[in-house]
Amino acid sequence: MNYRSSVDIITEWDIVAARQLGRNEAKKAGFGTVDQARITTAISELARNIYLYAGKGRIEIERVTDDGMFGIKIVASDDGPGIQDLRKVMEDGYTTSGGLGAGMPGVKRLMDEFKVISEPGKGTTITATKWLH
Amino acid sequence: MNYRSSVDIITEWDIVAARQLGRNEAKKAGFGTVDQARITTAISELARNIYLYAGKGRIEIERVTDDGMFGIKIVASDDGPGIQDLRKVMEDGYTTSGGLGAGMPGVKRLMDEFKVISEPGKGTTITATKWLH
Amino acid sequence: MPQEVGRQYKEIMKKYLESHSEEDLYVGQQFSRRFIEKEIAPEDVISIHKTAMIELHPELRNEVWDSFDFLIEMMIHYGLTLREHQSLIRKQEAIQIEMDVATKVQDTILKTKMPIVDGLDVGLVSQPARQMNGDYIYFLNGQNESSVAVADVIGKGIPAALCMSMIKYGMDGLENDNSNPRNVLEIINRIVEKSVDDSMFISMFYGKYDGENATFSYASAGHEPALHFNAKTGTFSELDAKGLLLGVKTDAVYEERSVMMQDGDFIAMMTDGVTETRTEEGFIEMEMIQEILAEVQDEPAQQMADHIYHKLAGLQNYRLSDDFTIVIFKKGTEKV
Amino acid sequence: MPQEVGRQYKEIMKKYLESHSEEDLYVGQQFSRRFIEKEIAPEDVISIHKTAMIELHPELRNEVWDSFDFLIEMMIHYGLTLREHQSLIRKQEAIQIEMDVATKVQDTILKTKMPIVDGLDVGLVSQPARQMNGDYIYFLNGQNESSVAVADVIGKGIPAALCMSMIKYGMDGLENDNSNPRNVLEIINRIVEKSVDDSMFISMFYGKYDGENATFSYASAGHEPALHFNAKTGTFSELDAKGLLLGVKTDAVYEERSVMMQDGDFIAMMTDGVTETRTEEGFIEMEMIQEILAEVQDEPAQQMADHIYHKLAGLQNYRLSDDFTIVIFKKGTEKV
Ligand SMILES: [Mn+2]
Ligand SMILES: [Mn+2]
Ligand SMILES: [Mn+2]
Ligand SMILES: [Mn+2]
Repeated sequence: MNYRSSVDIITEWDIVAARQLGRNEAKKAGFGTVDQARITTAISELARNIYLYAGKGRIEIERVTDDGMFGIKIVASDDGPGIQDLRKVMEDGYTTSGGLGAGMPGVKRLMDEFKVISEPGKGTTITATKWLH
Repeated sequence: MNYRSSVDIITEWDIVAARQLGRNEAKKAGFGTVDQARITTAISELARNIYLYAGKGRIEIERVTDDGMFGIKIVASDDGPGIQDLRKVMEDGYTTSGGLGAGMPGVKRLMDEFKVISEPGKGTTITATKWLH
Repeated sequence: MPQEVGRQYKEIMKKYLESHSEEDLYVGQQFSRRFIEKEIAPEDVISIHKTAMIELHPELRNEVWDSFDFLIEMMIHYGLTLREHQSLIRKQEAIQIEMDVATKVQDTILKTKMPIVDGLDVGLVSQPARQMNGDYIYFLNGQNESSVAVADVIGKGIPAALCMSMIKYGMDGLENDNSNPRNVLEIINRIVEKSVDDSMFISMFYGKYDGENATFSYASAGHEPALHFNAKTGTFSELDAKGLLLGVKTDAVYEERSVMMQDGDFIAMMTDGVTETRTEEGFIEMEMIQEILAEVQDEPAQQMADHIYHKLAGLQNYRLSDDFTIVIFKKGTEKV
Repeated sequence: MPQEVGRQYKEIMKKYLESHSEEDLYVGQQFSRRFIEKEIAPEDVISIHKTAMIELHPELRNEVWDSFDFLIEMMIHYGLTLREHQSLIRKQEAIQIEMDVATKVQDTILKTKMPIVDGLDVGLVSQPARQMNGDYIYFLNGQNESSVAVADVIGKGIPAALCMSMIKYGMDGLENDNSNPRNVLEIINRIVEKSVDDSMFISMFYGKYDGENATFSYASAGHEPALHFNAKTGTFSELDAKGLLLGVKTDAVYEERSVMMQDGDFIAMMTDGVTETRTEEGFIEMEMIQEILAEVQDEPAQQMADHIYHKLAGLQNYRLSDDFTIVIFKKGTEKV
């Protein structure tokens, strides 16, 4: 049975709440200060994207185990416009200068695993996991 | 009349002596901690290149003024083999992974002005200046 | 460094040191991102941090201030790498612009004219998977006959583009008496072998429809077989012929075969981007392509090509893993 | 993060905090460079620093430790940018490899054969300023006649390379009866205008030597004039003809002129990389080129071309600012 908790993202303050939840969970899970900051930053980016581009959505945080490994999984979901050109959004350089902030490649680098499911008009679900080494 | 002092580069310890001289001069000239560190690093790179690739040479440090501006000039000279392909040495990425360390583009970025004169077989003279802003 | 930046940094950190709130960290991090945009180096951040601490806690021991100086020294090379990054990004953007121009030039250079031959209906779809198309189609039109080369350049990007322009001009230079499929492949093979480096190969199918006697003759340089649909029996047969990829061996020889076309018959030539359509369940079967084509056997050739493209691209959510090209030659039911 | 790294960091910093010596900073900075090679992020460096300080000075106030946590948060985006940099460098390397292949392909595609005509001695030097040559030479050999196209593509890199392959295949396709200079330029102009985007132009000089009557006829598409050396009088005259750059206007017309060649005469055709040689004193004068050529008027054409290249490239320390191309047609003193 996995522990799971979530924050709805509606206002900018919810970004802070999601960060706080993520940092607490990361700390409880045993991550060091730097990894806590990385996980929190990843959540921050995902929540900000929801706030800026989808209007509203949700950040869920789960503890996960796999084959003896222990980690934290972030699920960011929204019913927003979806990502038009996924290939472009995943490109380096494309997002850092623009509005998407550190953007998807950044979140991918901060975490160990990363997956996007997006359909134009139907919203986006991003899953990212970090393992305790 | 310009104040001028120099260090001959023969052993690795001379790199440290050149750094020390550069840092002192930069401090006396009124540069802040970060710029002192940048000037020192530029000297360090130039001295290291002399030590590693020319065998021996000299670092001179001058105080300079120009049109009301005040600054510090580094002159690194050697009678070594010279630079075969100057264009390549000035390219980003080329030097950072190899033996030349931060290399020429790094020194250029640490300082405000930068000039190389090099002839294969006849040695190299590099001049780099940083202005007090 | 504007003093204002230092003042704001101090205020944010002061609040954080008092309250330890996540909000301050969020604000601080958003602030740090603006630092990067303004090309403030990491060693500058340490210096700003040190100054703020001196103002907030002047009572701290000297070791703290000295340790920050040490840290500044450690960060100088990080700062350099960052500035190198910014210059590399600008370089990358310049290359992108060049590639865009090259694509446009290539498109104009490589454009080919669809044939108009009595009694032959032609359809074509060619969709690149990425920016530059590595599949290449060339039509050659004679009196009462029409030929097409369907090629797939193995290798990508700029070298592949140069390679295709070479094929195009090679074809342009063909004399009329050399236009039989086996001759064409032999000539183009020699050109490619001479000009191209060993890592680049080209597969090509060359088909020629002769309106006089309704015969389709063809040769293949290691290319996907074509499909011949027999309207009378409602069955498909594969058209394949022996031959090495272009560019492997100077004196390669190519088998030439031919087939008669009846009214309503069609021949579909394609690249492996069509036959190797990959769905979540794996590669599709050749039978599937046949079924899709059979569904629209009575449509004009262009509609048939469009139909199979949308069917197969749809299976991959329109995210092609390889360039997709299909050419359909269909013998009209009415002799014009 | 291996603990060993933290231990070493602590030792170096400890020494520095005790002695404040430059040596420790030097050692520390060399150490920090290895951090970057090992892809240790700047936020990791702050964390290593904090840990070292805790071990060295556990008595320090909590504000110090909290301030490091704040600093770690500020460094996260710096760390990200750095990792992006490393991936960009790998991408750049892949592009470089592609460019190398493209250059090789281009060299093979564009190679042209020096003419062998009785009584005509030909010399050629063509040196690129950067990786890809934007000057282009094409020889066309008929019976007892020999032609050369000397072109300069305005525009660089990949689009220019595609452009040259287009000229080459355009020339290959010329019919014999169209090989007069003005016809050649008109045909190539139409090809270029059709295929090329408005930002790309080509200047071209086309010269044809007819061995039958020792006549050199020529036309120019906005190109540098050629030089004709009259051996009898020992003087030079410029060969120029009216005509627009290629690719400007579909129906451009080109003036054709001709000149008789006597034994010992030579004609030098070149690109602006020769005439616009820039030294520290500014551009050289046309007279200088004439003087250099006159010095070696009795040498074979190839030696003449080599000589002027070494003279002019030497003036620039062999760092060419533009592609350098010269072709010399020299009428032999002995009729073979
Ligand atoms: Mn391909
Ligand atoms: Mn393919
Ligand atoms: Mn040019
Ligand atoms: Mn030029």
